[in-house]
Amino acid sequence: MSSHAASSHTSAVVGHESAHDPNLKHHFENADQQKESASIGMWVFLLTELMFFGGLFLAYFVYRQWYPAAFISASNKTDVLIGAINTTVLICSSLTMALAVHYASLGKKQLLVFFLIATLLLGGIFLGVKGYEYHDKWVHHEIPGEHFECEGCQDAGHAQLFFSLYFGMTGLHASHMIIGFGILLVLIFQANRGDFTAKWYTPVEMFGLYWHFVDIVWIFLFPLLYLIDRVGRPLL
Amino acid sequence: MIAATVPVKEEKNYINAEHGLKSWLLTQDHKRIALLYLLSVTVFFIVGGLFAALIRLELTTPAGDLLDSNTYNKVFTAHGVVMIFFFLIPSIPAILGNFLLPLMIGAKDLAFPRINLLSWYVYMLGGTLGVVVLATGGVDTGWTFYTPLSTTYSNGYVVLTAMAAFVAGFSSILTGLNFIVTVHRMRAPGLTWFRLPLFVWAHYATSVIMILGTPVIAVTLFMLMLERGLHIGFFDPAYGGDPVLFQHLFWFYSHPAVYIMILPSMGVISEVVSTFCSKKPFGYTFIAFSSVAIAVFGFLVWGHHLYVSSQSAYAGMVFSILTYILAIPSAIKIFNWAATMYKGQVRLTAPMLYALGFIGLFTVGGLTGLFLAAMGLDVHVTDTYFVVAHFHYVMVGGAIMGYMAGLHYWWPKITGRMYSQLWAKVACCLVFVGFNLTFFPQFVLGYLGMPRRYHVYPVEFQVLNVLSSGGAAVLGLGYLIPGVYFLWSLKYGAKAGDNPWGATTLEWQTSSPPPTANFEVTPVVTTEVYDYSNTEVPHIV
Amino acid sequence: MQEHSEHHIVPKRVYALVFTTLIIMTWVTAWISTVDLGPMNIWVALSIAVFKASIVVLFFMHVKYGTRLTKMIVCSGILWLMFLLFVTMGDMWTRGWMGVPGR
Amino acid sequence: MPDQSFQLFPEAASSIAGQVDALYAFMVLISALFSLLIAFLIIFFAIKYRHRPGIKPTFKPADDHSIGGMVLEIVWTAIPLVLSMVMFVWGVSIYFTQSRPPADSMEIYVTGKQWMWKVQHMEGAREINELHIPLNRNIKLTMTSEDVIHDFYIPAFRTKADVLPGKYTTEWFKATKTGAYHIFCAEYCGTKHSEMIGTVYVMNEADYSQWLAAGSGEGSMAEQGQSLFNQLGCGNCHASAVNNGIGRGPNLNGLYGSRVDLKDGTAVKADESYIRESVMYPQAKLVAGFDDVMPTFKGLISDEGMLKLIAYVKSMGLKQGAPNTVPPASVTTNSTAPTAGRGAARAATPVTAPTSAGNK
Repeated sequence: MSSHAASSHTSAVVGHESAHDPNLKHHFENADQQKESASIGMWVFLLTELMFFGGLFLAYFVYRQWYPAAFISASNKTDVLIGAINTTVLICSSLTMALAVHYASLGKKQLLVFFLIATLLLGGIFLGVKGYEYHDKWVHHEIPGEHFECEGCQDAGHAQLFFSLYFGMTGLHASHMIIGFGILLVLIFQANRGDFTAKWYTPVEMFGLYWHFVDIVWIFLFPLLYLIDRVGRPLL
Repeated sequence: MIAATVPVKEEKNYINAEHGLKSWLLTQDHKRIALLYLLSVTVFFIVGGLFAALIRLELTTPAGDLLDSNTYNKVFTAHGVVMIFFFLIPSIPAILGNFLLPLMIGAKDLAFPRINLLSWYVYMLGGTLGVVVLATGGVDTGWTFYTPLSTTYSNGYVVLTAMAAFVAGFSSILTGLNFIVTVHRMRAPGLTWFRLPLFVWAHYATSVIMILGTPVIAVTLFMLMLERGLHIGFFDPAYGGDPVLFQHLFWFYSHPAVYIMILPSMGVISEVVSTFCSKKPFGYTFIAFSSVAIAVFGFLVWGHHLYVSSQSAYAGMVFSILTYILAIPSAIKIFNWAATMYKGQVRLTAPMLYALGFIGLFTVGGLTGLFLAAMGLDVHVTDTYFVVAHFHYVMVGGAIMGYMAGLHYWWPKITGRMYSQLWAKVACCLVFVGFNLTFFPQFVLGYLGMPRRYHVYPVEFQVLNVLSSGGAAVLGLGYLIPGVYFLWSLKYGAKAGDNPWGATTLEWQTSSPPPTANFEVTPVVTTEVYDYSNTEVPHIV
Repeated sequence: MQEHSEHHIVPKRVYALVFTTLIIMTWVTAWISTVDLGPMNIWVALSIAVFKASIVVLFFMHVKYGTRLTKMIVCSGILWLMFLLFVTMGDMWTRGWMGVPGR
Repeated sequence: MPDQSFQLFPEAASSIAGQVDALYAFMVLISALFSLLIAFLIIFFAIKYRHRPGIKPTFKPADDHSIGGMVLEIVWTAIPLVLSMVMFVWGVSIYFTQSRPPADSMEIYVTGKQWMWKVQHMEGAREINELHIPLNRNIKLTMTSEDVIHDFYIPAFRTKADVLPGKYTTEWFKATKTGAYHIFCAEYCGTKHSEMIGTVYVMNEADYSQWLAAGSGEGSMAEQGQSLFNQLGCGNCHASAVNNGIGRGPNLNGLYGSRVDLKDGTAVKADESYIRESVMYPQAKLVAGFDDVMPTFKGLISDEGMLKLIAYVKSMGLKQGAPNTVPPASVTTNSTAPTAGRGAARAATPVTAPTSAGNK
């Protein structure tokens, strides 16, 4: 557009009026633009996370379609009660996280810290229970590989694929939980120090999105891994 | 060309704003990060090129006399992995895109400067892992990592190589994420979507592929690593696993990845052709939407790699027809570029020569893609040198020609210096001739039936292979010369003005090299982006 | 284009409602797996999961109150996931349809 | 030895080759026309409209409309679309001719392994890295791999197909010219990929019968399959051509190619892959009306042995020519017989414990 367009540049300088806001990065024009950018960035990141898990889900659907008998009998070896309790725990942590964001937006520091800690604890319980389940599988030689056994499994040869997917999917999920656990610790520290205000609590909000996403993944993993056709079996 | 209303106060620019290694390694300036990428990507280009030289040397004779089979396999694997994951994918987006995107949309920086820097470090980490693999003995799976060869039978460092590609993928995701947010939220006032330069459209489309495709290859490599390293099998036929599932997952990313390489090049060509014809690109909206169409439909054609792999014949048909439909947006671009030249004021500068070279070679690359999309013909030519020739026409004749065009076009902006037009044109011609000599005989070889990845081959294929190797030498020379005159220009090149080519996009309105903050004042856009009515046409030959 | 994300405070009542629904649905899906639904089993389980995920996305993640762009991003994510799942499953489902042995 | 002289175009030696070449010629023509058109346009424009300082450009922004922007866009969208649909239909029609074996095809079995091709003829002849076939007969290859993915490619016949471990793929052709042609492995398969090559010899019918007679000392594939069948004790449960079994397992007579109803309510076609899966993973697809009693034979049968069993099961379906020639008694003396390798050696286990040999 050269000289023509250049001459039409207004000399009104945008972007200095909010220079006193310590949380506004220099390259943004205003706090709104910055917040919007963070939010879009986070959502785009969750998109990549969705596709990341998508590959494992695809493998799951393909093999479940091919080897239904193996998948049913292998899935019946998981403990539904533990799975359901863990799902409940994770949903509770999603609630506490939502409330943490809620109180952050109201600028209530005490409640923010309280709910972040509650989220941390619930996440910790989830990981603990998961660890217990892994241990149980280890004891029963249900880890794929040379020493794999699946006592009483129908079509044990293919059942191994189920357990590969079980560990692949829950392992990837758990690693996301562990990363979230680490970030939560930092957030609790920052919140306690009073870094967040009703005007600026973007990190809490963004972490909330991440935490809910991890919850959603589990919402799918629970029925797919624990609840394949338990017809004729007691609920618990 | 920076207008009188915005005088340049001082000579400070992004290069001399700060000094010292630390100021570069910890920089958050997108322009400096682009230069970090330029440096590291060039190193990988040279490494990948050396492997290519070894391949062509070996293939001058039918017998395996230079390298043994195992080494040859490691060499072509290294060539593929390095060129694709460490050169082609980051080349234009991470260097030119990084440098220009904020400038073109009148922003001070990308939305997340720290993530931008992180992406370079992640890239370097992946690159380091790759170098470790090369240094400790390499890997022989081919860049496609097909199972069960990679998971059970390969004798190289599969896990480490997969890790390198996995890590490099995250760098690509971070770049794509940054671009998307930047284009959505950082545009200058008045810069509406249909005023965006086509380069920006192309990069937006590329970013969509990066963030939606790359995670799938990441999880595929994750499964591959679990299977190879921990025997947690996902694809192993010994347990009823399906190697074809791996191929689906692999190509879900790797076919769109071709568009990660070619779309940014197309963006470059649109800019270069417009500038050197001093004319708005013919069919601006068609070019813009064809980029988006390629990004979306590019995700629906991957199965054309699997016609003979025991994929269902029905699915094969669907993939075939979608592939043909996907060819249309590329054809539209080519016709529009040619039409842009009609009644333009054409100046055959070095970047323009590269751009015209791109159009010619990409046309051939694209058309031969149609051969491979035809199921009955693909059965004969897939996995032969026909495929090798085809994708080199697209990636070298297309992506790298576009990269060279862009580098020559924006070099004055990036460095503030001019290079020798004469030498640049000589190099461009060498590249064009050398390239065709290298890869055209491979179409013939492929139809004759020479399979790819062959270390030794029947004697009747020798003549064509020797031609190809000879061409590769010319091509190599063509790529060396720019290295020399670019370096020369840094010290001795004439000072380039702010807008040496007579271009209209925003990056040419700031000084060369631009200041750290890009613009003294945030530009406000009031007209179309390609409005040449008030631009002088400098005569450069 | 530039919609402003008005600072929307979601009432706590909504959170409580969503939470209760999630918990109930969790136990419903566990129970329904013991009912003989034949091949519908997986689809019922998935439908419940999709419903649960939707309310988390809409209310806990505030998409219901978000910008049009956020909604577009969410939709495109789902679309691309469907590309991956259904196109690949399409291969598996159509094996043997065209009378080509092994394909 | 295949022809070693320099060529620019491959020999066409199969019934499909001409069709593939015709499509190729068509596409080369279209591509050449388009490439030349584009090349001509950009060179012509670059010269005609070269920038001349001082001379005012003739172009006005409105010109893009005067040459009919929208019309042009539609034209150059529509023409390539139509042409590409022609290519699509043509390509698909060749593909189906190329990949659907005619019913009267002569069957040959191929096993790929790093890095050789092992060929088994129905009549019993076996060869490595060579394939002898009669002229003008439809030949169907049923192929599998012992390790990684390979690809059986004969350029002169314009056909190839991937060869996968754990399943069967097919390829068919009718050779139309006697001579020797290359076999290549076209899917990268490891260190000696480029040495996994062979030669296909197309012979006159007479020469072929002569060649076949010389190499089938071990009996036909079905006969060899039958002795393996007995050795493994399959007949203890399964009814077969020579044995009524005890009905614990499904009757195998006429099984091949039939529809099998499964316990879970679905049905499958009994093809090679199904038979293989039923032996290796007996529980994966339980037949309706039978109990889950058959043990797996995974690791007990080699891939070549599996092909023999399949040949035997297939032969049971045929109205005539079912090989009843080998009496069950001959099994015991047959321990060194052609199944060979680890498969046969380890096959002893289920034979000595016949009660555990269940069925499916």
